[in-house]
Amino acid sequence: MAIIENPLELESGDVVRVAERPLGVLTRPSGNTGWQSWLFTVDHKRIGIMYGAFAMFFFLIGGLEALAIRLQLAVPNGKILSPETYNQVFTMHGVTMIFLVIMPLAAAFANYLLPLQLGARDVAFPRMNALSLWVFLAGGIFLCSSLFIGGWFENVPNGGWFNYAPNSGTLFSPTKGIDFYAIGLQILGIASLVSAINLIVTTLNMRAEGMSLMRMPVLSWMLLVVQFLLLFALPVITVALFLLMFDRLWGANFFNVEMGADPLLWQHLFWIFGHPEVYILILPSFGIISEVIPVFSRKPIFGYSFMVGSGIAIGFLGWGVWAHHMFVSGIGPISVAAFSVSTMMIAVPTGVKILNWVATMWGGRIQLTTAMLFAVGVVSMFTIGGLSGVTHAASAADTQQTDTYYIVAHFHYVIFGGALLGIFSGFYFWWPKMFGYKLNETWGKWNFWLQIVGFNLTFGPMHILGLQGMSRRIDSYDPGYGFELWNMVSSIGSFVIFAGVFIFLINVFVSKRQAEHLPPVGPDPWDARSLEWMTASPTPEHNFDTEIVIDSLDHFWHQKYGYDDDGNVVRIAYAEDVAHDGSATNVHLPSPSYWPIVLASGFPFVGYGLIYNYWLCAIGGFLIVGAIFGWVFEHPDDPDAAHGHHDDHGDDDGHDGHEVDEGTTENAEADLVTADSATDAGEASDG
Amino acid sequence: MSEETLTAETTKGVSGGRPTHDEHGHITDFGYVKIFVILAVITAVEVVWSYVNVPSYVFIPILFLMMLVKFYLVAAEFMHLKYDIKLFSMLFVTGLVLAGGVYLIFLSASQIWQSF
Amino acid sequence: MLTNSFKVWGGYAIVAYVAAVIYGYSSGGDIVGPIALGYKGGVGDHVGYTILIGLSMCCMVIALMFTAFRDADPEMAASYMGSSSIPASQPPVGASMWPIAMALGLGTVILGLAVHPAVFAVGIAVLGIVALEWAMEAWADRATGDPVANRELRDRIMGPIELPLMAAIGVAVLALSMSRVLLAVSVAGSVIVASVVSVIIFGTATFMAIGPELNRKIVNSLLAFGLIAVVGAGIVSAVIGERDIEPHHEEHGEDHSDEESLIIVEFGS
Amino acid sequence: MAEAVLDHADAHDAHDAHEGHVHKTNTGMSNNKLAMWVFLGSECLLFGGLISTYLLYRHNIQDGPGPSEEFFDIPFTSASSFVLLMSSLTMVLAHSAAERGDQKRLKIWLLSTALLGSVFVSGQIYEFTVFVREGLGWSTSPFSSAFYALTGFHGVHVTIGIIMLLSTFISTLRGRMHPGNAETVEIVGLYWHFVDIVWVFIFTVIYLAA
Repeated sequence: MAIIENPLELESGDVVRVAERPLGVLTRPSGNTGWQSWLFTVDHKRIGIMYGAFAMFFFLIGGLEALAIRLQLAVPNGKILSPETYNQVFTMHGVTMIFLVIMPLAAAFANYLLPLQLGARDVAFPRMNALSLWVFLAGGIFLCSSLFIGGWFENVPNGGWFNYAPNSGTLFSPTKGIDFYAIGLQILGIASLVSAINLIVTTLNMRAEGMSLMRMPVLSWMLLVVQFLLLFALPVITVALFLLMFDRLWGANFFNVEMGADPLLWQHLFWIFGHPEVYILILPSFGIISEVIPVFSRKPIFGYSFMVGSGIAIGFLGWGVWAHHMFVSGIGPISVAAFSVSTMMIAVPTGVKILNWVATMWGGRIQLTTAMLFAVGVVSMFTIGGLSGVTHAASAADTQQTDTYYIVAHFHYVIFGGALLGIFSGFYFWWPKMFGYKLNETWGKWNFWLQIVGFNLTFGPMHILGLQGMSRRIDSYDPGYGFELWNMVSSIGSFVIFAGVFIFLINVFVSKRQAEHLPPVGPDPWDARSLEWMTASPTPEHNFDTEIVIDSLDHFWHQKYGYDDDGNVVRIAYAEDVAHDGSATNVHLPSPSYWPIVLASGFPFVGYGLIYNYWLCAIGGFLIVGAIFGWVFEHPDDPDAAHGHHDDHGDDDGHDGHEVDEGTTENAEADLVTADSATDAGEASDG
Repeated sequence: MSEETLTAETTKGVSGGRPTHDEHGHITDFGYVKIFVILAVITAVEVVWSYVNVPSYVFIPILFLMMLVKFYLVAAEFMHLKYDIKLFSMLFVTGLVLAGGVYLIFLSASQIWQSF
Repeated sequence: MLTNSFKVWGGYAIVAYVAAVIYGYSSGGDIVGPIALGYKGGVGDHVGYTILIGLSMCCMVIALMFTAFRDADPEMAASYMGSSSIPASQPPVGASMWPIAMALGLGTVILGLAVHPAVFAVGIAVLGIVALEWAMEAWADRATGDPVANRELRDRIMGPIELPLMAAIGVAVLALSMSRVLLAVSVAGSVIVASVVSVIIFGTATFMAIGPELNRKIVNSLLAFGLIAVVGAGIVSAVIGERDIEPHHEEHGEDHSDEESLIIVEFGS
Repeated sequence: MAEAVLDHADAHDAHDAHEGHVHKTNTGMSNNKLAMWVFLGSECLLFGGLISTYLLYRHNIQDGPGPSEEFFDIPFTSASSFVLLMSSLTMVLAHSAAERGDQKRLKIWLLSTALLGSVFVSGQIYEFTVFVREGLGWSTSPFSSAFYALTGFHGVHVTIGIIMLLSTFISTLRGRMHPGNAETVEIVGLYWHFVDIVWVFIFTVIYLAA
């Protein structure tokens, strides 16, 4: 509001109009370079990359916490962490790895790949997509800030990731740690719910012409199942967290056993959410390797419809097994028997998947690239984790195993060996699509072998420790129980894993340097099958140059290969000829927006406010409500770019100056609206 | 009022531009009123029924039956599930069935039915 | 150089300071205290004194800012634009309701000091809203030379704030007034009141929807009348107070009638 | 609650659509409406959880009053239920008017829906106050906590609905609503009817079955 923004009518009669944009906040931001292009972007690809980057940051935090745990347990009577700190560290390790690493890494792939695999320009609600990213970041920062707010390791969640009642009440957990847990997960839940709604609508409504549901790649299918699981599971944990919050902040009686409350209420609600959550973590990885394995076996996926069907079956059955986490909590013999049976049933669709992957590789011309190595790693490691899982389904055995290191071993084989290795496979596979260069294979193989060896060194011995009777979550153990050797092995293994992850980070930078001397990777470096390879690498902002019409499963592959008279597969075209070169310029894309990040910034205020001072809630609430209404009334495009009040003034109102300033180079592309392209990307313009 | 003149001019164009809505033959405003009357009558019967002294194995099922009818009428008619695409019904019913399923199992495992 | 804007705002600051001193003295302080900002001696009523001194400080800061940045200074503007002549005056602005609203707010604040902290808080809230709206309007009226564009600018900024605020205040006023009425009347009366009010709402709406075309003025006055009736009834009922509600004795004869503690328990503070 | 706020944004996304354009989608339905239905599917699990919590703690009344016919004011709650049902009718009439492009009746029905909703909310404030006076505090027993949490969640949903309705109403007054955007009204309506059927459930299960 400095003077230069005021219009001045000089006596000469000239109208000096210097305030073309009197307040920048009121127009949609523009420009696709610099930090603003990331902060205010609604582009699903940039959002996906940021999801990945933030998740990797949290991965390092969670990894350091894991190393602290292993250092503490390396020798008997470890003195590195106090019992209180140990509780906080293992809780934060679990919460971070589940909610801030694996889920957002899956979201990174979902955001980046889902619209591409469906042949869409963007997701259904681009602004809501940005919102879920920033709310996730806000929730992650909120949760991790508990490490230092009110003093280092004073107010950190310390009830384990499942945070059983009544231990979570103010009586037994008087610090503010559990409050951070309850509110932090609530914020993260909002992010996931928004994202789930968005991606479900995208999948159901925005597929390219001819892309029927049964022509979608397996990854898209698995992501759809995951979004439905999120959609229906999150409200359950939301209820549980609200009740916990009411108990802790305002003295309600939901988990107050003194007033006769039932602590199993928390366990039920938590695990009704918690078991679908397990599949939320693993299914994206299943999808990823279902893309990787066919490409590097040079064969189509074996039993596509079984692959899809078993994914859906896992999604449904996942709702009926939650009480197997509660076999020793006294839920009664009928419940135990019923849940025991239903849990064993879920091994069937999972087994179908494993057999299909093996059958896909069977007889194929296998290329052991790093991505493929990781994928094979998933198949084998997950099988181990799945088999130890079946031993829990037998309730008699489970009674012996509950709360021992056997459980820790099992779920690390599933989540690390299944989910995380799959995500690394995805990194190596899609890195050229995302960034335009391949990751180095030599470093990649070091990365893989260190990780897989370190992983088995770390978690393999835990099976033995668990069966020997070492209970989980103890901060130290006495010598003489036979725990020393395997704990030491396990701790050494954890540092090998750390070296493997470190090599991955080195690889990113080394490969980027090397790529400067290599030819560009082209649209299709792996000779792959699905639609995302049908456009340039890195993906141009508008995804595809023209609308694609799909006529079969693996449409892109069928563009490249045909059959000769003898029925043999022959190449009929090169990828470069079929794929788009990303040169289209007249594509109308949704404008960036300030509101998602403004809206998301309100949530931590509300969170801190609930814990410390309600006035902060007012600030947060103002940000959230104001941003929602600002969002609602935001013009679908920059109003000054195409229409708006300036038009009333005739031609001499300085409008041209704005055009020269803003519309010169890159974003001319985004601003140009042509009649027909407005309709094809128009779906994306609303969110 | 300038909006109204605007409306009069554009109404035709608008309904013409939204063909999906007219094909389904929405019920008329009078139809909505009729459904409301049915709902109101059921609610009145429910309230009266709650004062009638019958054993709970008769009382509860009939009460729930009336509730379900109301539930169905609002969802099917007021929320247009009957006239919209099947997908909407599927989404909603999936939510209802999942909720009913898991929570009934949970409540059964907690043995609360003895108190009814 | 003292600009015009400095003189205006400086004047406001002095007036507010004098008012503070007078208020502080008249509400029970000695004479030195209010002049010395309470450094020596009492200032009388703290809240009112603090507000007036705060007002004075704000005016002073604004005055200094205008001097420092030369904002709203036509000569400066002309020299900045490289023109030798002073710009013509701004186009006249439209009617503004904010002065009246501000007077109302100030009145409420003063009334609140005398009557009840809640009234005081309402007054402060009104003043806050007025300050925001007035500042925005003052800015928007002069943003461009075109009143229509100015209006649109204002709406674009204020819409997101006004709309939820208006809606929330609307719900709060209606629900609070209605619930006061329901609490004041008897048990049977509450059922009757709720039914009658909703039937009136529905009936009026039906009449307006299917009946003859009503004059806009009639509709507006009808709505205004309804609002005043509900709010008035709410205030009257609040003054009358709630009917006697017996604590529910089910099994035990325990006494729960300590209302204060129950409210505290209810809101859990 | 936060989800409901967000869906508000959804509902109003319809503002953003280019006027008159109906975009081609796989289902033939707009993204906004589909998103609302997806969201409502998720809300079923939310209210399911709260209702189950209530059912679990129904008889856990400690020293306080419990759910019984003489404790609940059935006549008043029945009147409240009628009010909410009536608001569903006015809502659907508003939608019908919006589809015809009838701005006048749209405004009438939107406002009356919001007003009826406010009557319902005031009834809930009244009821809560009476219960507190009668000795049922928030912390009195697991039953009281569960009862207030469930009905309070519903009340917050209603309030958010009223704010959505009033915002739509004011937008209509200001001429921001294009006649082609009947869908915004429809989506707000879906939310509103959902809140109504949740009350149909709560009324029967909590009040009448007590």
